[in-house]
Amino acid sequence: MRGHVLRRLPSALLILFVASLVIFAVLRLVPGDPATSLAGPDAGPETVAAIRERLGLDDSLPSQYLHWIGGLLTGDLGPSYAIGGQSADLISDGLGATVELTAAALLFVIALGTAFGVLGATARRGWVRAAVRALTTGALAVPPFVTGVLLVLLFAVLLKVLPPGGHVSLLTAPDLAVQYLLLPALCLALPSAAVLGRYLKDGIERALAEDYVRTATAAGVHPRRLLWRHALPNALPPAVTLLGMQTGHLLGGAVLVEAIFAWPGLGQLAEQALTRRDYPVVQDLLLLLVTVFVVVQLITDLVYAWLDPRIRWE
Amino acid sequence: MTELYPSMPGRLSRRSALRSAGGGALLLGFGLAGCRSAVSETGSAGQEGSAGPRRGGTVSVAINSDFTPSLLFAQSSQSYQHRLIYNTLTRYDDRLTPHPELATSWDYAADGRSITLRLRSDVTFHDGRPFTADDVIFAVKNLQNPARAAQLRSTAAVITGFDKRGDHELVLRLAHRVNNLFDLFEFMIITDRNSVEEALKGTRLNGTGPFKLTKWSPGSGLSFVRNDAYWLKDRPYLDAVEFRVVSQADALVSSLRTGQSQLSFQVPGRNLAVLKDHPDLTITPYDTGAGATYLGVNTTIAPLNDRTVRQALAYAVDRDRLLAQSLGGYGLASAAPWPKSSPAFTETGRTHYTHDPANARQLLKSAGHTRLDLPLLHLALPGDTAVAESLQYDLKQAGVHVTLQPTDPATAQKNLISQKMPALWTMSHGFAQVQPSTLAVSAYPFNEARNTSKFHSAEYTRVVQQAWTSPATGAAAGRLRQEISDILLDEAFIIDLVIRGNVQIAARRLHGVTLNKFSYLDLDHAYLAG
Amino acid sequence: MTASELLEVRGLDVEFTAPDGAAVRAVRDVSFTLRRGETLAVVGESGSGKSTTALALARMLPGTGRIRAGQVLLDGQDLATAGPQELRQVRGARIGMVFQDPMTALNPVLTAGAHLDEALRAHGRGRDKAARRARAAELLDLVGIPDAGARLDDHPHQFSGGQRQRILIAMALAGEPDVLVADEPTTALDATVQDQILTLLGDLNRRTGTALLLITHDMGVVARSCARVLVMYGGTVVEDGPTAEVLTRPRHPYTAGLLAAVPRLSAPSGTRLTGIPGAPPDLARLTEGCAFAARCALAEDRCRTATPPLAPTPAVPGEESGTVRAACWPAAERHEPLPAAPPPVPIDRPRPGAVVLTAEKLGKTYRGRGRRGRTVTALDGVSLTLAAGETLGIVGESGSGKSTLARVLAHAHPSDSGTLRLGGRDVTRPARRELHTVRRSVQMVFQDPYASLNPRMTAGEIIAEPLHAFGIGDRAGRARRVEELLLLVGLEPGAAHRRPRSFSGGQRQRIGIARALAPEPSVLVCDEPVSALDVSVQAQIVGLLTDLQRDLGLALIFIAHDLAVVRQVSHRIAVMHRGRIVETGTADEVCENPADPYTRALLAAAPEPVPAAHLPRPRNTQVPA
Amino acid sequence: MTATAPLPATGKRPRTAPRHPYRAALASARGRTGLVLVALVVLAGLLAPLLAGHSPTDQSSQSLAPLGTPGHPLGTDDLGRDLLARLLYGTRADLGIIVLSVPLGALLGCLFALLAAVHPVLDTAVQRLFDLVLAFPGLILALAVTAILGPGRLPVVLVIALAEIPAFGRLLRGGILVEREREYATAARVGGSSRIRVLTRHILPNAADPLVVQIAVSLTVAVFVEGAMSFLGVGVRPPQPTLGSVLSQSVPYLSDAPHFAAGPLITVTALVLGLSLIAEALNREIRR
Repeated sequence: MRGHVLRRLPSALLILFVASLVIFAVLRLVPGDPATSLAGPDAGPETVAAIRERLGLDDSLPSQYLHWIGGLLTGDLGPSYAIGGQSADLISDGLGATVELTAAALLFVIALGTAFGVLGATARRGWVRAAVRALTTGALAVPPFVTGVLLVLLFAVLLKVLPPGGHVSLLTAPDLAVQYLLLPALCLALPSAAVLGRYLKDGIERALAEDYVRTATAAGVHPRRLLWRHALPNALPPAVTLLGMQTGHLLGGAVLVEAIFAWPGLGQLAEQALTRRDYPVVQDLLLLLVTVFVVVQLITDLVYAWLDPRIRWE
Repeated sequence: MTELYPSMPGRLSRRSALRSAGGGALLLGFGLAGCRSAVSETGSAGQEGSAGPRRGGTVSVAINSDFTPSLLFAQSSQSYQHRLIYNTLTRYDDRLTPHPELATSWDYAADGRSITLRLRSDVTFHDGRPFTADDVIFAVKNLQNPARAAQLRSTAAVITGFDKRGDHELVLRLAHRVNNLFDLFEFMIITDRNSVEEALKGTRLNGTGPFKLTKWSPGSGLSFVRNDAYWLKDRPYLDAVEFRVVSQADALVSSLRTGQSQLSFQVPGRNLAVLKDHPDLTITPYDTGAGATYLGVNTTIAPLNDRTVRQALAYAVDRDRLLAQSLGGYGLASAAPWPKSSPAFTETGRTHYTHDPANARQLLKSAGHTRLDLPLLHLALPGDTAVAESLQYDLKQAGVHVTLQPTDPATAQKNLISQKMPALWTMSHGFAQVQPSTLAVSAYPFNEARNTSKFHSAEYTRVVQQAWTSPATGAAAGRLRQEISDILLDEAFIIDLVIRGNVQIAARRLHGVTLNKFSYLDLDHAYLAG
Repeated sequence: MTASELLEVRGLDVEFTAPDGAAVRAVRDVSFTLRRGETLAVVGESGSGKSTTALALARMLPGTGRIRAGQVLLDGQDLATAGPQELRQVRGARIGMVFQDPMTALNPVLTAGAHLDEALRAHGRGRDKAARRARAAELLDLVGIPDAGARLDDHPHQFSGGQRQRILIAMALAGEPDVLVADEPTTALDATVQDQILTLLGDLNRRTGTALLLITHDMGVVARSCARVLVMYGGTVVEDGPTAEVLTRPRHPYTAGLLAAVPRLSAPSGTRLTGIPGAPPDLARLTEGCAFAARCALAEDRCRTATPPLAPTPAVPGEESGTVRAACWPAAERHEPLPAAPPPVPIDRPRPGAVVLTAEKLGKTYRGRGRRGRTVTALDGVSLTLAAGETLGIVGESGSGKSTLARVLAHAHPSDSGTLRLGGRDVTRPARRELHTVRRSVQMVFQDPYASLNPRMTAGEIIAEPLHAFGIGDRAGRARRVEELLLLVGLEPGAAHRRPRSFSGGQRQRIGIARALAPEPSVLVCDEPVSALDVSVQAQIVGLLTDLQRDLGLALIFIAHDLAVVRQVSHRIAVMHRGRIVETGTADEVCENPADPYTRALLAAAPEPVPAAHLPRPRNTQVPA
Repeated sequence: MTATAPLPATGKRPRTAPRHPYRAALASARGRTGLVLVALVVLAGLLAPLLAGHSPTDQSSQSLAPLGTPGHPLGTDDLGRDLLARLLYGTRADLGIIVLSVPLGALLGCLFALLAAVHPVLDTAVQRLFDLVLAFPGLILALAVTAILGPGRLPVVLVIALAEIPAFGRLLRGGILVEREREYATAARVGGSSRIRVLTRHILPNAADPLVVQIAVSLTVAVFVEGAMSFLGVGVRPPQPTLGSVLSQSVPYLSDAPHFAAGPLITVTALVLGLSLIAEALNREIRR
């Protein structure tokens, strides 16, 4: 396992390096200017010049890049231009909320996806399969910004059982935090759950057609065990890879969902920072997300190997 | 962030029982059924009592964008916390008559070249340091710094000398007479001069205001608690105030509908319809006007350099429909920038241009055009897009075919202040709600020296300068205001569409909320009825 | 029904729904009985319905399969109508099943122990996990897995193919069933391993008294393992009787034809087998009448109009009457054995000419994937020569390196060491241009006619591909050549426009041969060209290759694992083992007087279709056909 | 060698050549239902100019007219535009976007996969490239791309295509790795075909099956992305309607005027359902 991690390290670092270049370049290509957005709508040129001077935006691009990377290597993520405070503080504040949201969404994805997949593949009753199909289709067809508003209308406005948005840290008040977490996590999870459900359904159907399931059936194994013990474990490894991909989507999708549920996470921070051209925050944040993705990929590989004994022994 | 949720009242009502049941069903597996609910009652009150003012309670304010410390000294879209943490020297009433705040009284010199301010002596900052004239001197000098990006810098820059007479009396000497000094006093927050850099980073905001900032959670909100040593006796009533960042309009509405927030000024007009009939909420439009939606015209681009063409555009737009459909009916359709409360407001000015496509076509024809193709820049936000679409349709009826250019705010801002706007754009401007002269010296679109429309006219410059440096009241002032209005309407480089007032949505139990002219939230006298 | 009759199948009809919605009767009116402790073989070719019959017993039919009519009585309980709960109690506990492919029949993510544990707990065998584990170890030991206790925690991929089949057998035995249904249990295995597995099954039958129902296509396996045999064709039972009797004196022309088509190890080199002409029937299109009628030399009019019932046949000399039943109108009236098939005909083939291909000390290692980079030596100093018009047979079991050798000879893969000469030129590592000419003279026929033809191209395109690659002819010329080649391999020219899917296995292999012949090679490397084909078809393809060699003067490399086929077609044989050639010699010499112990083991393990005890020396015998 | 396959082995029925799997898939019940749904949506889009009684951008003072209003069967939106016209033209716009972007993404993905097949070093490089694309949060990317290119169809098409590149690329790369070990590929090499020819004529057509299924899936994703981009204000240039933009405009009125959102929601659902049915049918036939 350590060997695997070590082997992947150089290419992971390469990705991060290229990503940092791309992020830096793209941000400079985007029109707009941190100084003008910071100056406010009625500022004159002298105000803008003063701000540019203060932020070091008149330095050459390579020197700005090196300054950023140098800072990162020494653990200094730099100050936020526009939002206020240090980039590191902003990101660590948002990271907690986003990790809570993504993790909860991931749980939903796994739970709902498995339910969709298993029911879709094995349910005998036609209406159950139809319901699963309706749910998965709906989850993919209705965009999160509509799902989110509908969920809020239903659970917060009509039933008044859950808050419409906002965030309480799991660390300070877990009981309340969970109530804030439910709707956004569900909203974020639905499309991915539908994708996972389809994938698992397909995998389970495939696995159930395999010879080894016939072997087990011939041994008199109960259909329930055929599903959970024989078919599902074989459908899982590829689903884990998919889940790894979906984690990226969840982090990306957070931009929308966080806005709808007033969730103070990285998605909101990213959007805010990008809107104000807060270069250090956007740069740090995007690089962080790329890092997370790379790490998730690595974890996915390890979990895959753990789930599939054939990989372990190769 | 600890106190963003009000706690659950003790007695189990039918509704809360229902909620526990529903919530419990939903929380299945979390083992939380029967625990505290995160669904708040409408505003949590202190003790039971009558409908009169009373102490206690927490008010949650929903804001659509977070506090930006670096813009502490500029007017940004979010200045609500300014008057909670800080005070200003004076405060206007609706008729633009200043009233004492930290300044108890003032005297203008006869030539208008200096003013003597007498300050309250019983004021301390949150850290206990007494407030003195030095703090005022610092505040003025601070705004003179271009890096602060203060819109009223030009007015602050007129103050050239400070004569301190003891700790609580101060004479400000002016380079020349200006008539919007009290705009500055309304605008300028008095901050602790020792911690201004920390304030700009958002780490420490030390003021003299009724509430102390206990925590700023970027992206999430601000928490304030009552300043027990506030100079206004027995005020404020409220124990605490929460600012909750809810950037998305629909989420903002939901937050209010569910009682999670009790106060907001930032619900877009289109979203207000759902709140209109809500039993627990009251909607209060302020007709003082905090800003106006306008159609900007780049006067250097042919054929828009022709005033007639610009006037045709002003006739082509249907302000009433725009108001009704894109802004939910909250505001005042007006061709002039002035809100009803402005001394410059006239009904003839407001209705100078009304929807008249035939006239618009006629004017275009007279200028030698039957069809124009022009770009129109707007912010890529839902409300702004709706306005732009509405304008596009109206202009098309007059033969002006515009291509929309949805643009992200940062790029738009850069184009705006670096004079790089395309032929047409639509945005909002402020500063028409105070002294009319302030508009032309502080609001960039109207600036006589340098504006986005690249409009120059010696006449405009002369009138503006004259209006700014002459007394604020009297017949001459009225005449100058009229002249400014006439020029603005006639030249039509900024075509005003709708004056947007602040629309306050508040819980029915919340009373005594006011805003100053720069949308600083004043909760000195606010209370939650029983 | 007597007490000893364990399983009785009456009038079993199984139907599938084809993708186009048509009903396909895969099994029609099958009846047989199985007594306690009996061994019964069901033999037939692809599509005969034998596997479907086996699966239908425990209602394990896949997909759209369903029992349309008939009964499956297990001690009087009709499984054809049993509910899911009852079936679960029967599966594993009363009927144990072993399937063909041990590579896919075990769950890759479960350990051997977990497999057995599942089977045990399904029937409440063993009080707790520990008890079941102990029993699992016992079972593994019983089926002959060494160090059984320690290997419980290994996963399937850590076992060899034979060991996996043993695990499957252990699983089937876990529920202590009364009958073991083994569906082609040894088809995927090497001959020596097959021998061990068959021995194991026989031992188990004797020791535990478990009845054995063995499904196979291999007459040799039948002869070796079962007392009674059921021959199936086109979904029906065509013949049923004691193995010794059926294999020596078949009543049904199909059985006779099948036996005649099986290559005998004892048949000398250079003889020709008679295959059954035609191809097995399309089940979806079967009408009334004997399914075999279209291919039967003895068919009469009634055979084509009325389905013959399975009825006792009159006794023939040397046999007591009524032991054999056959579904054949003429057989019911015949009192003597079927007319003798001609003995294997020696072919007149030209003497081998000059040496065209020489290999010296070829070596090839594959680097295993993964971090250890385990290397596998596939070829270890292999030397051989091949003359024009000569056939060199190469035999060996899986992993012996024979397929690698074929690929190296045909320049599909380069060798790591050694030299390869073609007509005296060194072509070990040819340059790009040279490789082209080398490839033109050395072509290859592949084992799997399903996998070696691009499913997206028509037969014509496939055959024309080498012509195109070597720049032979223009468009019209190529089309003519394709037509010629199709005729040469015995296909209609019209076949050019069809895709591989619409051909039968034998036809596909003919296309593969036509493709290989397209650039007019001098050497043809055939890698297991017949091992994926049914016996009756196998004989046709072998015959075709022999004919082509004679007519075109080809030098042939004929690779196979079946010694009998190799002996028949080859001038000389090379035996491969672990990447080396352990023995070479003329075909007859290697088979009659093997020098290497490995060759002897191979010969000993090859099952003969007719037990030696029942059969005089083949050369003198009238082999029935 | 023998029939363990449930059905009598295919290929023994010379009476009719087996149909191409794609055609068989589309002829199955599932495939046919899917096809009908997709065809309905496509027809609605294609025939928008004929079916819509109004221009999708014509406004009136009649805001938020309910369903069944004379002249406006689906009602009007907040700016008084005919919702039927906006729905039809929106569908048309979406179709225009997805039929451009998904094939573009597929094409680029396949080109990269082919590049990867050439040499192991290129393979590694291409894989890392895919990782890089996947690692960027899509919507942030969408904001950046649109900010650079300006508003319009182009950035939407590019963002979707970019997002689809790794999906197709990885799929084809995997397929090529599997297929090139198949015997027919070896046979083609032995038969003298050049590397390029083996790759393009033999391996590619066989590795392409999963791509066809992926196209159906990706079309769904494309509609999804278009919606999200519209919501973020970086979609197609207004006032041109798209399904996503009509939907995001309807959000403020979800509780008061749900019919505003209903049209696009039903259309998108029909499209997604249709495509997923087709994908499933294809999957079944290809695996057969």
